[in-house]
Amino acid sequence: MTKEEDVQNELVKKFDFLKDKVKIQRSRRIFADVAAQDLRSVLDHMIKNMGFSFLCTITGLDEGSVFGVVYHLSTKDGMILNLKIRIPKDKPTLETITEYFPSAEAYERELMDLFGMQVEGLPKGSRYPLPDDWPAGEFPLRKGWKSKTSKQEGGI
Amino acid sequence: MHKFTVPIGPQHPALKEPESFNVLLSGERIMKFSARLGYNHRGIEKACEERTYIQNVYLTERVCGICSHAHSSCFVQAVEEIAGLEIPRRANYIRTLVGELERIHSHLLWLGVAGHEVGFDTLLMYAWRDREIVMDILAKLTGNRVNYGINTIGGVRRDINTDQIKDVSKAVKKLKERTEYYVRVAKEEVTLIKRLSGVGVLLPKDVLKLGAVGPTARASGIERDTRKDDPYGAYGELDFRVITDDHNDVYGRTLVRLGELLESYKMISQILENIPEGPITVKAPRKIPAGEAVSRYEAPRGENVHYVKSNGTDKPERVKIRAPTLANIQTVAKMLEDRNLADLPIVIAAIDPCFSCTDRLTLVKDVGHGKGRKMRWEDLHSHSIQWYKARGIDFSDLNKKMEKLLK
Amino acid sequence: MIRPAKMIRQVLSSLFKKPATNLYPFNKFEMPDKFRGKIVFDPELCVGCKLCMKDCPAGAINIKKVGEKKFEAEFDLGKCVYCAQCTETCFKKALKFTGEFELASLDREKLKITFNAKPDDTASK
Amino acid sequence: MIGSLLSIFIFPGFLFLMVFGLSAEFIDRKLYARLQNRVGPPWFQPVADLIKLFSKEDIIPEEANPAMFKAMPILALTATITSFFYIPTWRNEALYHFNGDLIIVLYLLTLPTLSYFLGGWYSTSLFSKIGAVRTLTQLFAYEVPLLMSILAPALLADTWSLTEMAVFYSAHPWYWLFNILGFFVALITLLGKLEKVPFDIPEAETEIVAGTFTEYSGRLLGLFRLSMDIELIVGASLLAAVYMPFGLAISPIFAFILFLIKVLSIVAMVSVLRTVFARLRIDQMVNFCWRYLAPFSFLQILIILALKGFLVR
Repeated sequence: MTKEEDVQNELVKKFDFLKDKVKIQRSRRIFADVAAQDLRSVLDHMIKNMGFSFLCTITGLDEGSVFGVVYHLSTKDGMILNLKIRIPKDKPTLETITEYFPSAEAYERELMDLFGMQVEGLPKGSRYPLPDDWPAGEFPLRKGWKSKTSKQEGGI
Repeated sequence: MHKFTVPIGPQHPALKEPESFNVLLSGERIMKFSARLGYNHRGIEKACEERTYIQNVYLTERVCGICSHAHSSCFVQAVEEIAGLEIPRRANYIRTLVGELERIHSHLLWLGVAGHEVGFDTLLMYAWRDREIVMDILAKLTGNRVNYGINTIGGVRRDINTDQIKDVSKAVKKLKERTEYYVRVAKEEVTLIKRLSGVGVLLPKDVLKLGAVGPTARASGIERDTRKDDPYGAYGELDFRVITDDHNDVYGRTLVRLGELLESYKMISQILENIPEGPITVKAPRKIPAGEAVSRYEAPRGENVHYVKSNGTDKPERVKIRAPTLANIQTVAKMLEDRNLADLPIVIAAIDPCFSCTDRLTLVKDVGHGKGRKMRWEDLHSHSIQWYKARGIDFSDLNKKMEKLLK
Repeated sequence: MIRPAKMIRQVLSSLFKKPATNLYPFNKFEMPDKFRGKIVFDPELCVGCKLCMKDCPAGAINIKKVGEKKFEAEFDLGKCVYCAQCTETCFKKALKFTGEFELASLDREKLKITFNAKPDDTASK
Repeated sequence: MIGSLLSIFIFPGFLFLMVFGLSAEFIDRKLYARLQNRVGPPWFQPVADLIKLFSKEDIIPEEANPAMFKAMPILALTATITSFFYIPTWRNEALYHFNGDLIIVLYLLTLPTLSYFLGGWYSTSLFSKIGAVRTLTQLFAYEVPLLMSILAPALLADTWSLTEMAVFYSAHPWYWLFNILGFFVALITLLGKLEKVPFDIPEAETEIVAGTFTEYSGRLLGLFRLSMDIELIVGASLLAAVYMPFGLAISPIFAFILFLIKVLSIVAMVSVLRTVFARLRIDQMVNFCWRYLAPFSFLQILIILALKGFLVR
């Protein structure tokens, strides 16, 4: 029974709503779809008892009608657990996880700047990565947004 | 003591790339330190979504000038994992060889920059003179000194013949002797040790909490190296030691980087001895089937994480690039609490920040291109505002402030 | 053991060695043979499939049809990143890379090179 | 009157010092480059820098006090040049000498450091303020060892005048060997006075841009650079006069060449030291000076006092 299956069984045993949602893609890679409201409990359990003590990064996805947010957690010996949650586009609110990982602040600010999601509980700080005079309401990484650089200036 | 805030950057001789730090000083001691990033943000993740996979290999190579092979290999591994391609062993060996050569040139470059930050320009001149040896080898192997372009989806683009192998081993022997000299200098030069030790202290528990990666974490005793934990390329078949150090400060990071150089030489000679025969590439489809993958690569500065999601077309749906410096920059604020201002450049340089890696997305601002007519500052300024207004982005409130200023 | 001026011997010895730097414009440094430099285009071999335009990461190449089976390539060296992907994509081997890399120029227009097809008489020969 | 005016402005004065200062800067930079295995600048580089700086427009910051801002470079330059007249160079008597000119020379050599401080303070920019404060803290650190190490030979010669010291030492050959320890201490403190690498903390370009000279540009910066070059020459010739007072009585041509060799050898020592050290932090520099330099110079004085007991004049 490889380590990945142990983690999978542990997840399914602890949280029955994850019944068929955990998928092992290859050695050291586990993908799991989690409902947004259960995220904190799964996160708390994985960090405290399963040794997923490093946050690699947080990825934002624009999936047409909903936003996807993937939390990539990794253990000391290289296994990555990718927890994916979906939040509606009209009310894109998230809770911050900076109390587990202070370094998550930069990744969450990226979600706010580039997708327009709202992350509550973030400490005060400068915005990242867009400049201060960036026009409000422009979210570059949304599918509909087209960059306006013409071909001559490096556009394609 | 009277407190005042010293703005450092975005343009500053100590910083090779634009990033801005506000340092609250009382006398010479740093009380508070805040970083504002995003000046070198070029919209690479959005650009990746508009380009095909083949074009993206060269685009991800230009995320950073020093660790270009790291980003392109990380991206190519993710795409190969989604497409289910099994690349030949020889291609893996060549990709790992170029990766280690890049680590050598990046660490030697860092050694020089660290020397310059503490005012030891002789170390800069000698370290960068020896770095030329590895740059010439890379130019001979891959056809270019920096953006090697050796990676393609399904393998590598150039093979390595026997006399190139001889050149590389000769160069590695010379570099090994030079690096041993630098290790002696780092251990015996009193002014260098004085300026590096006890500076930028980062305790092991902070490393875990703040998520530092690479030599910054390994210098605080955390044994975390993606080549060992999550082997990719040919690292599964090479034996090497993960260098850690327990100085927890900039001096420890120097020793860790020098130790890693020596390990890289060992690995390169292993690669050159038992590089397998066989093809160097596998035919890759233009359209990658739908799927997603996370790939990690141990870049010279730390762990690169790439997340690629494909939707069956020949353009990726999402490419997320997390560079090591984004993880390490959070630790600089902790390292600099009540230190001296004089230590600030070396502490920032110690995490070997690469901000072109960190800021990957920016809209390229277009200033307009008349038929070569002479434009004074005012019309150039108003022209750019009109150009933007025509495209629906309006800076009107900024505009009024500027007008008042110019009057 | 720790002592000051550790590099003194190395530093003094390099007084008698040849300096490692060379004065660039006066004595040129030659690049290795397979160095990727400027791309050259041979109009004879081109069949106008435009695959190279699709694969160019910088959108620097532009193939135009100027006559029956005759094509012209317009190259913008200002945008080309010298990755030589087009030389591999072109299955007719109409594009090759040379070792020339000193292409700096003050005017953007000079960077746009057009490899135009041969005039009619020689082509029909 | 004309003779003295000529000697002030032309020969051992301004013109000679400027030419000698620029060539010393060239030798320093060329040696520094060759030590780092580089080709190094052509011979006319310092002159070219000076001409470029003098042709550039000099910008005075809005809040800076223009009078003081302009006056500081001139003060630094004149102080360094006037101190050269009291130093015996190739003849064993200086242009002007009176009992106590040793103190005058040392005082005039601290004036440029004060002018760097005031220049930095009056340009009201953050970086130059920090640089200015650092210049002063560094001044207090190296001033005492420098004074004590120069006092020792004066004590042996029982005089406060450099010229009488030169006369005394040419009358008693080999006495200057007793001051060797003082020479090394003075050489290191000279590095501090000239703000060369181990102690170029006020002008640390990686921390505070250009320290005191951040706001200076054009002619004013050119004057400052010129005064630093001439200070290199004056410091080196002071050390040569105090610690190497041999060969002053031979014919003027050979004495002049010997003087050039002495000064250039000190300049060579400065560049070698500049190559092999990293820049110290200000607190490390201060406690290095008080923990090592001051005791050694004090030891030098003790040696001299003990010797005075035995030597029959």
